[in-house]
Amino acid sequence: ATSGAPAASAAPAAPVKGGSLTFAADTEPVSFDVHQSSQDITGAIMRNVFDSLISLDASGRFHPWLAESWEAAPDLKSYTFKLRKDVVFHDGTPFDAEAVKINFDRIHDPATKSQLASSLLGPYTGTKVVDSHTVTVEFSAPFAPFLQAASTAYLGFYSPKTIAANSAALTSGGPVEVGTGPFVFSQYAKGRQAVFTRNDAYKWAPKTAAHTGPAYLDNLTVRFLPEASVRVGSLSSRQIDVAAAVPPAQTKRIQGNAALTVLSADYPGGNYSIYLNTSKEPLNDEKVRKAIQRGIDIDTDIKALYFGQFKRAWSPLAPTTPGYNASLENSWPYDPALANKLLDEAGWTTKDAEGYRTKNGKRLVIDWPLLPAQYVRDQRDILGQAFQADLKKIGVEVTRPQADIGTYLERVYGGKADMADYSWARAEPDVLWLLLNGTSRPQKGGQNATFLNDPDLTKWTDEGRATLDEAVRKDVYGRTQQRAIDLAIVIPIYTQSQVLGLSKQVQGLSLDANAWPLFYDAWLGKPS
Amino acid sequence: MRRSTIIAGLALAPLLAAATVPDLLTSVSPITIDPVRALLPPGAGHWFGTDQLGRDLFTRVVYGARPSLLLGLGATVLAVAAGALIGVVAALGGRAADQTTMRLLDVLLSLPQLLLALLVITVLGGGLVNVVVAIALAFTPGYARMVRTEALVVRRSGYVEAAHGLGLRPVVLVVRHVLPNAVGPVLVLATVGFGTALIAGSGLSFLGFGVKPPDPEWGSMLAEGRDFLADAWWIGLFPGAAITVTVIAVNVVGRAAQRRYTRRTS
Amino acid sequence: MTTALKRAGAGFAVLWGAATLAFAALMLLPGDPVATLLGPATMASAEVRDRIRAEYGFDRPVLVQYFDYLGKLVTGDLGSSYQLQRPVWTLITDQLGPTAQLAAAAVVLAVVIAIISAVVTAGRSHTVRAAAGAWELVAVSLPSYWLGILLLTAFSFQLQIFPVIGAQDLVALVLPALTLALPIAGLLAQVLREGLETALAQPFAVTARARGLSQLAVRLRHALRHAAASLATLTGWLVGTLLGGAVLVETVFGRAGIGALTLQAVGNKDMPVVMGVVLLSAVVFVVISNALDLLHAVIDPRVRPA
Amino acid sequence: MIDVDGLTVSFGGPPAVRDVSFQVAPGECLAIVGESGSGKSVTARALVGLAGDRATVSSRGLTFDGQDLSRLSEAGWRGVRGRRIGLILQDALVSLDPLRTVGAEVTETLRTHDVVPARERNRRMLELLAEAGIPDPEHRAGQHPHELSGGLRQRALIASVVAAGPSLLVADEPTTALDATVQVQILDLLGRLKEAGSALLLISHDLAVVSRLADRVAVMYAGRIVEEGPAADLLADPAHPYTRALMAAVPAAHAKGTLLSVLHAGPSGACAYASRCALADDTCREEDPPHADVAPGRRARCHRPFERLPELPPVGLGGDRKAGPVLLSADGLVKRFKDRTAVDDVSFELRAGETLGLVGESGSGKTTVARIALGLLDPDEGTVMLGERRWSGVREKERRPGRRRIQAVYQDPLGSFDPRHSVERIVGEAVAITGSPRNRRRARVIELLDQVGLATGLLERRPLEMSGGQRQRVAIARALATGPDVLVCDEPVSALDVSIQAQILDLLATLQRDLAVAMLFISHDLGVIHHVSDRIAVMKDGRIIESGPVAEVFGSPKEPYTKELLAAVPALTSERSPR
Ligand SMILES: Nc1ncnc2c1ncn2[C@@H]1O[C@H](COP(=O)(O)OP(=O)(O)OP(=O)(O)O)[C@@H](O)[C@H]1O
Ligand SMILES: Nc1ncnc2c1ncn2[C@@H]1O[C@H](COP(=O)(O)OP(=O)(O)OP(=O)(O)O)[C@@H](O)[C@H]1O
Ligand SMILES: [Mg+2]
Ligand SMILES: [Mg+2]
Repeated sequence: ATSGAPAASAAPAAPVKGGSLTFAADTEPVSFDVHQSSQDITGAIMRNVFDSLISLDASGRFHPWLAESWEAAPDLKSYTFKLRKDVVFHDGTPFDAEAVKINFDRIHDPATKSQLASSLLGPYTGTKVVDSHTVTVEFSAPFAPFLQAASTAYLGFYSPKTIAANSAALTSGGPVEVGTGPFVFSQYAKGRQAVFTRNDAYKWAPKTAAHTGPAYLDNLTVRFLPEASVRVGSLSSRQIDVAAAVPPAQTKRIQGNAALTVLSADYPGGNYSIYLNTSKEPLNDEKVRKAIQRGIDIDTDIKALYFGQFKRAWSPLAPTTPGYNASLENSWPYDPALANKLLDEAGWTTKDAEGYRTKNGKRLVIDWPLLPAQYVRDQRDILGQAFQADLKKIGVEVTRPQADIGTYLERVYGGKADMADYSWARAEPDVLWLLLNGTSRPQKGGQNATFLNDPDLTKWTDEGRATLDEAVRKDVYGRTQQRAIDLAIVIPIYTQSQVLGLSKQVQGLSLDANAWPLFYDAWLGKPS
Repeated sequence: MRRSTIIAGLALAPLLAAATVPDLLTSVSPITIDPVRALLPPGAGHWFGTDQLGRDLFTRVVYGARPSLLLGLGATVLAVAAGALIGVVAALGGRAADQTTMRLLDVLLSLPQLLLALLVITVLGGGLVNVVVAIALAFTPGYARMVRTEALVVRRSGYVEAAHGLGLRPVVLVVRHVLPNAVGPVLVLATVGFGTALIAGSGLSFLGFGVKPPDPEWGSMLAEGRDFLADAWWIGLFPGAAITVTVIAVNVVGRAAQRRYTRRTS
Repeated sequence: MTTALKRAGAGFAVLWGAATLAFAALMLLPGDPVATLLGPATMASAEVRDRIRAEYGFDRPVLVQYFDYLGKLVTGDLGSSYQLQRPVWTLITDQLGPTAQLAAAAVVLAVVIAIISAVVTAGRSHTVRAAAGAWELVAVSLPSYWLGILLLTAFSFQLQIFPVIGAQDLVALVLPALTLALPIAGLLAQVLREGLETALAQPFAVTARARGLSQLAVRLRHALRHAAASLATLTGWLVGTLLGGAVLVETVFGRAGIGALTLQAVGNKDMPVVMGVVLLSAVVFVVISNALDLLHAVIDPRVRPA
Repeated sequence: MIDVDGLTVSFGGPPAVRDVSFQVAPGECLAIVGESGSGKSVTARALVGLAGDRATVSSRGLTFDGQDLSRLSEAGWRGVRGRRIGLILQDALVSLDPLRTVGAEVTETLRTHDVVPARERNRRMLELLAEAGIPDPEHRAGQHPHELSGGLRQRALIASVVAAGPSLLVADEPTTALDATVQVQILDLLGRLKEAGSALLLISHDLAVVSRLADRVAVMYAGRIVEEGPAADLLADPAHPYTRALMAAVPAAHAKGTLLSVLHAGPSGACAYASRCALADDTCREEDPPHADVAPGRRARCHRPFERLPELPPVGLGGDRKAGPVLLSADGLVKRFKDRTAVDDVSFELRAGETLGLVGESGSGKTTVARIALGLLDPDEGTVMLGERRWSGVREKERRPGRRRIQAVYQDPLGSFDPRHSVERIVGEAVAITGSPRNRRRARVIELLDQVGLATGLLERRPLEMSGGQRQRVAIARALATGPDVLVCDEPVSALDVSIQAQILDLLATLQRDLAVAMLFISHDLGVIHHVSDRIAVMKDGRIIESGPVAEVFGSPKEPYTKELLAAVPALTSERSPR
């Protein structure tokens, strides 16, 4: 997998203006309100409509965008942004300091029911309008991850007019989504497609973009095609130009087609990992956790299922995330013998008729709930079956009850399940705070499904978010990753990868730091 | 007996064997993975090929018979039992009881069976048992109405009147004449209903509400194979074929039973 | 007049029953609806959760909620989706189009296939009837989700005759409609053929032939109308089940529509949407069954009120 | 006109029609008679090429007006059917398409054969209906068959059949399902058509109907014509024993106390009738008789034509019985259903050993009276007494012990049996009521079966596996099982063939003689009623309008309605008429 490289590296022809591009997404946003939604897809699609204060490049550096410049207070408790003066919303409203305040306040307002954006704002206390084009965003505690947060579409800006008129309706997409971005959200048909048209007034592209001025494409259509086979099939028959989330099994097929190509990038942030619930039997025993960590043949399973398309993960953090600890690689390979030994030591010595280990007459059972089918991505349910088979070999039974999402959340975040699996994409090591900090308790909306409040982990992740010093961050995050593996509270599985299938006719398409396609620079060449 | 009935009966035999003693038909375990041999096409070693984890599809289809048949059978038995009870009570329990149950049934019958099942799933959640309950509930109103209609016909029939004229007590009358004759034809119809229940149950499984992995079930196997349609058609072919063949065989046998029954009783 | 009133009354009774059933399901729902409302991977705080609880009135007594719900129903307010936070009414009306299109295409296809098959094969030689019986049997035994997969594999992936997407154009409708139609066509053909054969064996059919009418004329002019009565009843029932079938077919073909909406709602315990779909089905049922009663009276003078 | 030579039709098995030959001339009526299943209808249908897809039809010659029909193509047949040969189907009441108006059916014939120009079709259709004797044809033409009475339907059907003016009319049982009064009118209508020059092929199982219209008669038995000749001669002096049996089996011709049936079973032989023939000898069993001339103009297929059957033995009840005590009495019964009064002020008495015949047209309330008498229905007014016991308006609990004293035999024995039960269980259930110990039940069932003339081999049979006659015998056995004083027989023989009918009537008579049960016997068939009853009551619209000893009511009816009923009875034009 390559990262962020523009597609179609052949002879760079001059970009062509015009044309319509159809992009097939695998999921459909439940809510289009970027301030409210927690879905990746919402950010990915709405990126075309919303600009951010600053932009983040693939190497983790920040560049001006709607803010010409910015400055962090030394205590990292406030950030001041100087805004561009020539920016206007799609509805003609000028973009100014007041707009920033209105938007951030809206995110912070509980009535918005924000599920992600408000956490990106962290300990937000308010926005001060310094002058018409200068704002200061203030926090109650040092908050280093804010810059990265400010570069995401979730902290994008709605026209104050539309917030005033349509605040409740912003969830449902369509022309009410008034932003400053290169495309205007012109039409939405649920279950089918969202249509975007070029914003001809656009002239505030970030430095990270390949060109300035309006986008090349007249129209961008996003089709919602949840079936992978349907996405790939329609790409092959050229009914769409770009397909998201091409399953690894099908990439070969696309590569074999002369008119098509594959563009991929690893997602930054939290790898797809299994989190072990340390608050209850039997995983409160570190030996058992370790046994499970080492008793899964992750390499083989990943290779079989993903054909090498997804990289096997060694750390809870993805390699493309700043602060990634590469020394973990190959440090805890598959070792069934060790796993068996650890289980013996933990007292799970006897075996029952079906070959499962028992202790005091109780079978070693791990309860690992399965998400409802429509939330299952990348065939993780099948991968889970492979893990079940692996663990059976060392005498561990894994049960996978499947229920609705409410029940699932209750089990997993209520601490009733033994294991939970998820990934958390974000181009910022602060995800480790979310995933492992002792105060990031699921009961309170956190994401730490290990239910462990390890003083070290908590301390380090707190320190990481309170500094912008690269060296300090590298150190604390590196140690955090190491300790999480040592404690065997997390079993990293693979690094998720955005795999786009696209027609070679599509030029200039790139993937941003979050591994999402950017359509601003894209254009359509001659049909091949 | 017709030739088609015999063939159908013969087709059912291995299915029943698969459902009861799967280990006789295959020596491999349905959940043992072998990632190295993933996605092998059908061939000598693997008659139906292998799936994405290298599991032998033949074995999985064989082992999938039990939950799949159980879905159809459990749901049908439950539905017929509940339907018979409701139907007989409605038909013999007096006007008020009849009116109430009929209005209730009207409501349930106004909804597509799959939707009714999905409503139950929404409340109960997925899983084999819940799917059986959901399908049973969805099919119960139909059976209840059939039994009621039959019971009303039987109640007004000459032989019930004749038995009444003999001076039989009402309890004897119901147990000896009304019940068997009202439920009998419905039972025969239920063999065909079994096929429908199997399709519906596997359908729910296909939608992801059924059997929990990694246990094989035909509907969920189909769902798992969907991403591989373009490259590994066999994953999507055999489980579906198993459902279809089962339903065809059951339908043929059921219709033969129906013919026999009609020949004997009307 | 009174029959019309009675009919309307019965229709409303069914609708009210369906509404109550849906509400009962809502109340029986275990777990916290707020969790459902928020969906997976949520970071909402307890404060937000309480706010939502109060907003939806989950904290009120059941009866109050019930009458409030009925009251809103009467005014056409189906509530808002937990998950999508949009009015159920808009969601359903938005999704009705593609499903109605699919269902209509399937019904037409099924009826046409069934009529052709039945008229051509009814009362013919043993071999012809056995062949007809065989195809009908296979058709009714086919799970639509498998049939869809087969058709997709064959015609879209291998032969690339039909596109796999494109809900808008007619071509893309062919495979899904066929998938939905084929099992129904099998059943209809069966019933129609039996109806035709029964009718053809009736003295009036022989009388018609004794009058000098040709085989085909007797089939079309006399027998078909008799078979049509049972066909109409069955078709009506099938239209109802199409909604169920749409759930599967829309999933297989990745199409938008009521089926996909329902499935999404069921998976998320998004009760307002599920309830809305239940009501929709009940309405469709009431409308169709009344229409069919009228149609039946047109076809068969014996059931006309004197 | 039509000349049929050696017609044979088979449906895969043994031929249903074998080597049948006959001719019909214009203005002539040939009647084919025979019992059910003898092949009459198949013959009729074969004449228009509609014997069915599964039928194999062959003949030495089948010519109509000199045209060879046996070589016709399907299109050719279409020109013959309706246009030159009209067929009135056996099932008259369902031979019109129930979904179309009767006018449309008549018009269809006119259009198919383009009889009159399109714009005159309607006028001609109305004319035809009028000619067929339908009053107010404008109104009737727009009605559907279910809105018409049986008689009107039959007329409309005839109108549609004769619309294209066929020169041969084939009428298959044109009067069977109709009320007696209507029967006469339809026969008159056919008679007029014959006089107008049509050739008429009349098919019936009823010799009485035939005698009214036929010039010549052919008797069919087992697919063959066994006797034929001029109607008058043949009916006066039948040559074939089967014809004789057919005539003798008409109950109307016998007074109570004589046996109707001939119960002889013999080994099957070459003469198809040998096994049923009282006269059969070795020749009959070894050699198939040829169809030979037996008298001028008459042929029969018999080795011993014209030989007399032995006289039927009298049952011995005669008319000289003393009336016993009153077993069942009804006083002022009234029963109303929603919109009509089904039974209106009905009173009667029934004494031990006697039979009260209840006669009346369909819907007159006979069955309702029977159900009240049986205690299955409570009257709205009036009382029923069973012996000394009050029988109506009491609780079922009080009634239950008395139930065994009054039992019923229904018109439809099949429907009165639990279809899953064997004969042993059916009769056994009734035996069990009497409190007979379990181990003796089987013996008692066998005894009862023997009493009604059934073999032990039937014990395991289910209702569907028996013939109509056998079923009715089982029903009688069940009724007798409780040792009743009163038998209520509601149309017990209406669904049966004449010959079987005769056997059952004989059985009932014998049983009454032996057991001295009282019978309430219901029938719409005056012949049957006349044969079995001591006294009769005539019902009309729920009321008994006339009652008295059978000879009195039949001999000098007082009510106009009774007279009309009696006049409508098709009787053999021979000295055997009851009058
Ligand atoms: N379509 C058919 N297929 C097979 N057998 C038939 C068919 N039609 C008639 N038969 C048989 O042919 C024989 C003669 O039947 P047909 O209808 O001519 O009797 P029928 O004399 O008209 O009797 P009925 O008085 O009851 O009308 C019967 O044994 C009958 O079962
Ligand atoms: N259970 C009932 N409910 C309503 N009406 C009834 C019922 N039983 C009989 N009737 C009506 O009462 C009248 C007399 O019916 P009944 O059966 O006694 O006539 P019947 O003389 O036996 O006629 P048939 O000769 O046709 O048997 C009919 O008009 C019938 O429709
Ligand atoms: Mg006949
Ligand atoms: Mg009657």
